[in-house]
Amino acid sequence: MSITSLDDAAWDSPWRRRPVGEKVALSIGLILVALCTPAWPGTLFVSLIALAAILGFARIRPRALAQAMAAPIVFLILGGVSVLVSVGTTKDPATVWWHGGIFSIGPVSARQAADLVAHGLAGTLALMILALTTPMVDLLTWMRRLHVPDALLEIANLTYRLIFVLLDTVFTAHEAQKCRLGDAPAGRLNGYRRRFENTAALMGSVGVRAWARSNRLNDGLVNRGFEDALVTLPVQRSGSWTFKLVTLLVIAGSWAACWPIAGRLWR
Amino acid sequence: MHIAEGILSPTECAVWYAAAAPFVIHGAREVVKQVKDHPENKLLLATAGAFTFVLSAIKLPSVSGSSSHPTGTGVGAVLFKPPVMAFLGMIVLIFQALLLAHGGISTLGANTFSMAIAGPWVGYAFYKLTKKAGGPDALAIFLCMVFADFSTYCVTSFQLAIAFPDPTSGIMGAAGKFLSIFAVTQIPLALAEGVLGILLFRFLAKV
Amino acid sequence: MTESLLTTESLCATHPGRPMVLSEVSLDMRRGVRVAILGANGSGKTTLLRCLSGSLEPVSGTVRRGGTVLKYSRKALREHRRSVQLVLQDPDDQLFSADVTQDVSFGPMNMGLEVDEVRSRVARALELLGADHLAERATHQLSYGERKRVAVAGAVAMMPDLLLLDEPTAGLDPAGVVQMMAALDRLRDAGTTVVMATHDVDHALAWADEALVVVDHHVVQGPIDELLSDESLISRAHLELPWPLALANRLGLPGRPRNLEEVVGMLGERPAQLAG
Amino acid sequence: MTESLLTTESLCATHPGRPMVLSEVSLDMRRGVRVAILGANGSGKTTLLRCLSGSLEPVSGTVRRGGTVLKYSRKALREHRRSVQLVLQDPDDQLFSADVTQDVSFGPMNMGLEVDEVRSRVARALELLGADHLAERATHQLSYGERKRVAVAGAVAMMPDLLLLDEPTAGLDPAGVVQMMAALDRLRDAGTTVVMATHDVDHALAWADEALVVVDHHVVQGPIDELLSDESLISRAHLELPWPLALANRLGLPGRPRNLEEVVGMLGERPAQLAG
Repeated sequence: MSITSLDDAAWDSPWRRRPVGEKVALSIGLILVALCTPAWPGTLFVSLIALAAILGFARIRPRALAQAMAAPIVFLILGGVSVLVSVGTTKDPATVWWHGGIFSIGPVSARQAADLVAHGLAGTLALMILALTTPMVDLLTWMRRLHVPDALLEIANLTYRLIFVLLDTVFTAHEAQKCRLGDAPAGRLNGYRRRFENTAALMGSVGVRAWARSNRLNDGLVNRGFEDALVTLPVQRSGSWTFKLVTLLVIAGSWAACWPIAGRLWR
Repeated sequence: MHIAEGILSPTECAVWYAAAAPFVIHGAREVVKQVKDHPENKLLLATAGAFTFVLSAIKLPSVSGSSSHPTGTGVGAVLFKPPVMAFLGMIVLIFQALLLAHGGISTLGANTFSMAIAGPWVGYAFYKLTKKAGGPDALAIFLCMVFADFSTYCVTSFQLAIAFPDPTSGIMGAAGKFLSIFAVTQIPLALAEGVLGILLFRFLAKV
Repeated sequence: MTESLLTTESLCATHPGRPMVLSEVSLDMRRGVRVAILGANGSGKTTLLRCLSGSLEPVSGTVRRGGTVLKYSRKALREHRRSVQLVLQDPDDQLFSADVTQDVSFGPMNMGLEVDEVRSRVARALELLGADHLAERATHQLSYGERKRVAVAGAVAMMPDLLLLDEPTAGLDPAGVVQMMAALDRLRDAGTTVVMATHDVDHALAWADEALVVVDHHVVQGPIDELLSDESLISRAHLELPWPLALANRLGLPGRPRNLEEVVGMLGERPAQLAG
Repeated sequence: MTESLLTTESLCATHPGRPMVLSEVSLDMRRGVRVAILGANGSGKTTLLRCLSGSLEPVSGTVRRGGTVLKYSRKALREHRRSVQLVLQDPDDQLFSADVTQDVSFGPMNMGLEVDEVRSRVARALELLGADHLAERATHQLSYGERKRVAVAGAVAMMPDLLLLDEPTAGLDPAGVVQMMAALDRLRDAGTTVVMATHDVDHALAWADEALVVVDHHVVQGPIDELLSDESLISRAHLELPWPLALANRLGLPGRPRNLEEVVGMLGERPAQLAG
């Protein structure tokens, strides 16, 4: 996955023009459902709704979603496996399905593992509704309403802008190093020692340039009239009552629907 | 290594948010104070945040071929002090969650606690202790980076263990499992970052 | 003679800890007169622009805007920047927001204008720069040429009388240069006086009315075709003759053509002499 | 026909998550032939250079060096980079070390050469680039033009057969361009084949033997004066005619002058026709 593919999707998303608040409500609401309801069937409902919202309504390319989900899925599998396999001497081998040495797999550990994977998958999918449709800058501008101090939001906004400037620097400088065999120097263990030095030189030079750039950007902004605040236009987006209503119904409905199937509303 | 969205229970999410909150608020206050007197610090702090984020795009050299990326909280702790790192670290974690699907929002409290609070404080403590004991700078930096990484990884493992205690050996058994399964990537990472820290500071001293 | 917007008298300037960059510079920028500041890299073009924009305080001498001497208090500088805007060479040194509209809105918002007024200024500035289609885009997705035009739009949105541009065409490809020059023409029609620092003598000759050549810490001001024909000045300034003037020199043409059209016109008129 | 150093066949290339940048590109770079890669910003010049240098793996098609197909294993790339070197546009992306000598030695040191050999290569590379007087300087004290030449020296010290330069003259003032072009001539005399990507058609025409024009994701290869006279190709590629060719076109001269001298020569010869 390219490091900017989620961001690219967010900027090009057809939902970009929706009010940020609506998207936050849907995404966070579904995360709450995924967290609070029993794994069966709550997380299934959330996953399906999130998939429908992302791929169906927000028309995000399936590829972008697949790329976004790859890393969390690896984490969930690793986590799931470590939960599934229990360690220690079992008191009663009859209660486990399989055991070998100090390892065993039983109904409790299996349920835990399934919970972990199901909650994780549903939660991440729900979060992706926001991540794939809302550029960071929109979210941060919206957060002014939450009375987060402006200075903090300005720092976050500058961070966001600078991430892309620095990423460009890192990729280009790394490529330049590779051209001169920086990643494959001669020597023992594929030039392990020099590779370390080269990586440190890369990080160091990017760091030094980042620092110089922050000074230049500060000068540039002072020149534009920056004294103590970086005020910009508020985001103006017209909301939709239908969207708000559907969000409410979907969240309440999926939560309530757990009752007849699982017999409870809490996990 | 961040805990993915959704896998901690609501109670745990709330507890870790509550645990992280005082540190983050303290850090945020510190930041607001710093930029009030010196608006140019906004750019500097943003650059530090962006740099920490971008570091995770640099692949560390490794013998095994597994890919690992530096966390950089140790450097940040030395340069900006742990309180500021608590705030910057949380910003970076939000960005990682939304731009890389790495971590999450409900687990933000837990991840902030491990990466932006425990890591920098422990690393910084090792840095200060080594300096106080008259140890060389290189050793102080090395220990700071190694233990910033290492403590983050230990705290995360315990957070997962509390959430998913082992049916037979309990929380400690589960912690052992998580510690060992992630050790493959995390211990070499911590050591690599320590070495890198020395080389980095040596590089910066020359420039 | 049209109204003076900005003048300097015996300006000496440098950066902290450096030898003097500019010495005894006196110049005059008048409304509607297109000025090209020409000089080699490192000659002091950018230092001069910084003095004019107020971001660098001269060691001695004065900058006057419309007759009043520029002071360096916060308030006076704020006033100065409303009418004199500087755009730096590297757009990444001044674009701070990831959102184009937000970035361009900074200047007008900072001036304390109403939100509606800001919106209309942003739209107008982007339109003048031929960048209205970029309003909703991410800064980091733009090409270098697009970022350059957005950076200029950020200054234009403040509606300055005088716009100072540092190397506006550097790094642009031919199409990018054409777009930038067209935008500068629209700005001129809209009443903004544009001054640019550049080492691209061909474009400068085709565009500007006057030149300020920065040479040996001093500045020579005059009509651009005259200064750029002065071979000794050009060589001292480490520049080169623009090709139309170099060709005219070599062929012994008496005029000072500024571009392809004028060269063609002259050669068409004077073929007999060439036969010699 | 001289020996082929690098060829591509039906090369298609792009960056992750982007539409195709280059499609079905077949080209041939021969020893001693100066090639200019021409195209607008964003047309894919840099992508092409990245494929040729091995740092970007094409989606399909092949790159061949001296007849053998380039593989993307670490070992094969190491071999490739010993004979093909790429220098990127911004020298700051290339320079990692505090001082010039140390930086230029980066490549030879990574090659695992003896210290004495490294020393002599560094000295030789700096000399070829006309930068021997900079050997002891700190990289951050250099001017932009000096940094650009030191960056090229870093690649030259690896003694490649083929040197790929991305926009070597961009951002340089006239004096800097003259120094860079003189250095490229010395490199050619020393047996290095140089290829440069540029959008500066005037300099390209004066310097190169062949052109590769990147247009609509494809590449057209041919003699540079021929391709740059092709108005339809130039307009599709969003470039502009170099002034000597534009002038010759307008005056109806039959030849293809490459620089001021040739234009003067032609006009001197053919004054009669102009009279009509």
